[in-house]
Amino acid sequence: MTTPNRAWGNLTLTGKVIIPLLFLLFVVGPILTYLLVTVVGPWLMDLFNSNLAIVRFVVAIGGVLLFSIPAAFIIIYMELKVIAFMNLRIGPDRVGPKGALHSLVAGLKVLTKEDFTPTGADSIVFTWAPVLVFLTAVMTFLVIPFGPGLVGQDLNIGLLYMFAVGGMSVVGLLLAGWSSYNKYSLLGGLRAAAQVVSYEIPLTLSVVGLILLAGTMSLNSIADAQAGWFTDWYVFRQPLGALIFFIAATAEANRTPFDMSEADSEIVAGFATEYSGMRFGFLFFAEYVNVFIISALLTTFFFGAWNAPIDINAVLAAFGLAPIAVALDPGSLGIGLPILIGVVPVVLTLVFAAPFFLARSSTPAWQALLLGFMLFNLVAIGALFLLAYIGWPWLAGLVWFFLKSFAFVFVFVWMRGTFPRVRVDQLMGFAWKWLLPASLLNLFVTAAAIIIVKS
Amino acid sequence: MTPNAQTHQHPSLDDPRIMLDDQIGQFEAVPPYPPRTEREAEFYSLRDGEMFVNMGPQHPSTHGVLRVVLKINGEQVVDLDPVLGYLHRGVEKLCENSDYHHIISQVDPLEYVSSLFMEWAPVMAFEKLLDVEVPRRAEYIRVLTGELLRVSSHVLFQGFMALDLGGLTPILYSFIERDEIVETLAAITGQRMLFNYFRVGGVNGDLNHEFMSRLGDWMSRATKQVEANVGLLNENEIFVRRMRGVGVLDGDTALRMGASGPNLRASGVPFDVRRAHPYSVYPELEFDIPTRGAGRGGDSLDRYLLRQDEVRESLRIIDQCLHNMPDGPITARLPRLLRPRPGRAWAAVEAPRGLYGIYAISDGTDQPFRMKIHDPSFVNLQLVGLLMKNNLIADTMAVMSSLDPIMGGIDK
Amino acid sequence: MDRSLRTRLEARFADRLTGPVRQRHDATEIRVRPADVVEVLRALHDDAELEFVVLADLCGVDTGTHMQVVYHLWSAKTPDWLRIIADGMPREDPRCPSLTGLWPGAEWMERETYDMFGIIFEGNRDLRRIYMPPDYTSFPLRKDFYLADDAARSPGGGVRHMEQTHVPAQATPRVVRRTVKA
Amino acid sequence: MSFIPGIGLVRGMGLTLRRFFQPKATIRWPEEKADVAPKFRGRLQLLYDEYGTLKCETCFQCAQACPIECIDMGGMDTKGRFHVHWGPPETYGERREESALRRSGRPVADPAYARFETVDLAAVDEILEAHDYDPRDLLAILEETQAAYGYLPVAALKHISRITGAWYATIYGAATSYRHLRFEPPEVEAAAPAGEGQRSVEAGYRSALDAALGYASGHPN
Repeated sequence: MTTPNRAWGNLTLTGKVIIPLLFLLFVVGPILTYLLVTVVGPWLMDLFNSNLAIVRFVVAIGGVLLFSIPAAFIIIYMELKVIAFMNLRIGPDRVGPKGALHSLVAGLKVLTKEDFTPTGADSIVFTWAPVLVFLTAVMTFLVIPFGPGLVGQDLNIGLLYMFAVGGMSVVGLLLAGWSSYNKYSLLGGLRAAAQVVSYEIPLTLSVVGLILLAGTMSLNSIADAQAGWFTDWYVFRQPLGALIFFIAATAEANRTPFDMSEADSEIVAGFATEYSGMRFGFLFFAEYVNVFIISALLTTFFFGAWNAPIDINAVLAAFGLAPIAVALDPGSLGIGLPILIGVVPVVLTLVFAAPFFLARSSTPAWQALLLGFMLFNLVAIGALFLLAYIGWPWLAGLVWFFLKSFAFVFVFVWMRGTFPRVRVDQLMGFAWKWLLPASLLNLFVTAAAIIIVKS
Repeated sequence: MTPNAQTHQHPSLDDPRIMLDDQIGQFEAVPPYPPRTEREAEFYSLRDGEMFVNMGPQHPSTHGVLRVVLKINGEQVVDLDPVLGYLHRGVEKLCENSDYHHIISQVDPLEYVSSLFMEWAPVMAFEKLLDVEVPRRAEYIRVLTGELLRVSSHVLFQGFMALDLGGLTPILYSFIERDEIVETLAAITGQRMLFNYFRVGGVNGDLNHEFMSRLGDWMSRATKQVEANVGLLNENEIFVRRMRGVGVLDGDTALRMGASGPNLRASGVPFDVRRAHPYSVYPELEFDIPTRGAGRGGDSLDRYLLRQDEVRESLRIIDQCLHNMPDGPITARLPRLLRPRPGRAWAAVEAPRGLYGIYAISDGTDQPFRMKIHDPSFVNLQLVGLLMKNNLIADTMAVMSSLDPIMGGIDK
Repeated sequence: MDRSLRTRLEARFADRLTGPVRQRHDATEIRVRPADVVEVLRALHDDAELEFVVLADLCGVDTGTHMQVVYHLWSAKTPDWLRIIADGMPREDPRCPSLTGLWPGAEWMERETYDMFGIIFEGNRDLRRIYMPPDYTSFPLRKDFYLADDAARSPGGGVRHMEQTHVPAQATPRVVRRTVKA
Repeated sequence: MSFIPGIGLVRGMGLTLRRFFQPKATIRWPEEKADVAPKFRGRLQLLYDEYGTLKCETCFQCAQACPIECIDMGGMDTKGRFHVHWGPPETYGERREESALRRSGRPVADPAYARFETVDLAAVDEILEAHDYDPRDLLAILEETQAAYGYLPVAALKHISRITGAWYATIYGAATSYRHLRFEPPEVEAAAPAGEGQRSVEAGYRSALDAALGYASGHPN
């Protein structure tokens, strides 16, 4: 029995884990880092620099995948909570504050459930169909401009790409419905196919007028074209197009009142009837990612994308003020910076605490100070945010984009809380008899107007 | 192990090889025995392009454990075959083996959303067997609580109707209304769902302060609240378009099919037991029998709207009951063990779903010799075979829930 | 009690009635032979003076010695319920003509009566069991169907098993389960 | 429905938006408990008195009133014998197995039912008729019944209860309080090894009580 052996034996379990980790950290880590920096690093950087487009694409894909899950979680929570409130219920309130972690826990639950393949199902297709549905939903994120410069790939045919990829999801739904070996699933898949194919046409035609106006199919350029006041948004130039797009997109995403393919009171859960576990989770996530996508598209096409509704610089100019331009460089303050950091919180805390202390003599000093500190934090966060908003246009764009998108998500959830669903023949009749002529009319009027204005 | 090796193990259930074609066929709706009747043989033979779909017994919208085998061609329902019995408890046999007081609790869960009516008809039948005069105050209390429950039942129907058509919200509003009514009733009956309140010769408890205050509270805003809630549906184009012209039933057919209640009145036949064969104190009360769809036949929307008219009439009746409520005893004087002399009695009341009747035969003992329960939902459900044919699958929901079946009563 | 209904019924169906017209409370009761049921009910339905258009109920009764089928009708012309009892069917082979030609809605009520009593309604084209499973062989509401704890009432000794030994001829078609391939 | 298409939809959405801001109806169980009506009678609970003993007197009324016969009464009678007099002594599991057997179509010979085997009730009917079905002659009826059968069969007691209208509890109470009435045939009672244990326990208690009270030997009776 050697000394190291005995020492090892005396260690607790935690020690036995930590000691090798320390070894890795202090011995292997530096060596690897050195090798990475000296040998692999330059080679890697060369590779990245020479293939910048691919790297950008991969990063965008990764970001999009990472973003889609929390977006779906937020929308699921929002749906539960908003519909509950409209039903005069409270909704989820057990996990997290006000039940905010409910959808996260539900996601974990879906992960841990048994992944069941029914007897008679075509197991390969059955397994891959949800993946296809989810991927088509996520891939659409790639061309959505979240803010100035915040776009995965600025394709010049972004709009076409969007509809092409979005239309592919129907293949996934059809496969899911067919492979389940269930009649409800089959009916659901067929309904989804009929519905999505029918509504694809008015959906695409409704934005052709917009393309004529903008003269481009790049989503980024469409967003840029709507800069300025909110009157510049395309919804005011294409109101009919916006309405058609809204309705057709609702049907495209299988949302109430057009959720025929998963009409629970008729065909149980449609194409998702036989799914369980994470495969169901994929279908479920894809549905909510689709909700976000149609909201984002509505925002991008018709509601000014990431542009603020008010052109603040124009307002300032009207009052004879210079446009705000913040070029704050903390380094220029020199020794003032640490002093500022040290002094400002204390002074502001005291300033905010003073009214509480003075207004009511019964308030203890520590309570007043606590309140003051909290107020100071609020103000400081607000000020920092304001600085960032003014200083970084991409952040401002992101904020506006998400505000508008989630407003539309709210509208979709609101509709789900209010409407019953339409019948399948009424749904198809509506698409072919009303939406298609209306979108053609919209296209015609837009083209005529452009010719009249140009000539 | 070679493929030909003899193994004496049972094949694992996960083994995909045990899936034979024959076993796949077991998932079909076709029963595993030869047809018993002409009609069954006709139904279970498929033509080209048709297939069976089992709707139920576990299905989100069959109002309980009803199984309907649909024969569909694409989205169109060609024919259908309702299969009952999943909730059969043998209530009639139980009643034959319980004494007259026990029966009240036996029949209570038949129509579990309007259980007071389920007690009313047996109690009336036994009163006829015993030749008992029920005190007027008891009769007024019966009418008052009954009409309250009718409102709750109809309001709940509207919610379920919307739920079956995909609307999530109205059902919750309905349940809030129902909850208030049921809490009000719980103040005098003690229970919220199966009240077990009527007794042979009277009722179990007198009106109390809590009941009256809750009822006054509710009545003061009932009309407004109910109207506001149905506003979500009545004016909704999607809802109206799905209901109009679906499942048209003309009055003569409805009578021939034995339908009763709102389903019959929505076809233009003003048959309401409260007026057609008055019982209790209904002759003294003023109310109308609303009808719709006379001449053209009633569709699902008529059946839906008629129940709203009935809610208004019920509110009128409740109001009159509160104004005319006489003083006096609430039960007749009766021995604890009832032993009517041999005889037969038939009593029928107008339950929210239609004519609910009891045919009781006494043989002189403390238990009825035979007690037949005639449940309105059972007869009304027959109409689905008539109304759903050649409609879309989506319309089956609009039709079935407009008939408002309650499986507890259908399966007895 | 509607005395005029009694005289009208006696005048109209004098030769069909097998017993006196009885009246108690708000019900008038007549008894007919099972063979005459359809004829009598059709007359009651079609006669302009009677017009019993509502079939309120159809039920079976096992009196212990024979079977009955009881119909309750309603008419706007009289304040009484009308009860028609088709009496005197043998318990071994109870048969009664079906009413589905007159009231198609009687179909399920007849199915229920058949299911519970084994009364065969001739002419009902869908006379299957409605509540009990298809391979069930006895009729639960018959008086010779014993309940488990019914020892004190049963005339014979001990507890009987619930399925009865006697089944009327052709009452239940034999159910053959399809065998699964081994 | 108005003439402007879609106005109903918009008004419906207005209603749901208004509801969105209204107070909610949910009761957060278990933090908040809903009010229970004062007349609520859904609770089934045996009550205890202030000394911690059960208030139940085994009066059989609940068992007799139970519509689905789920209440069984078991207990010691005044003669120290274990009797179950309403419902067979069984657990739910046994009941299920036994009924499954019964449904299988085979006749079941269950010893639990031995006590409840039916007897020819003609004798009881005669006795009852002689007494004009009057429950006030209960003792005479019981004595004559015992004379007719040699003991008091349960089926006979139930029949007496059913015909005269007297509570089963009354009849059972009367039958147990008189020493000359018995529930088993005399030969069974004489043999009864089951009763021995009970009696010896009782005898032990009695002798201890006698010793405490200062009696010399045995009970005065």
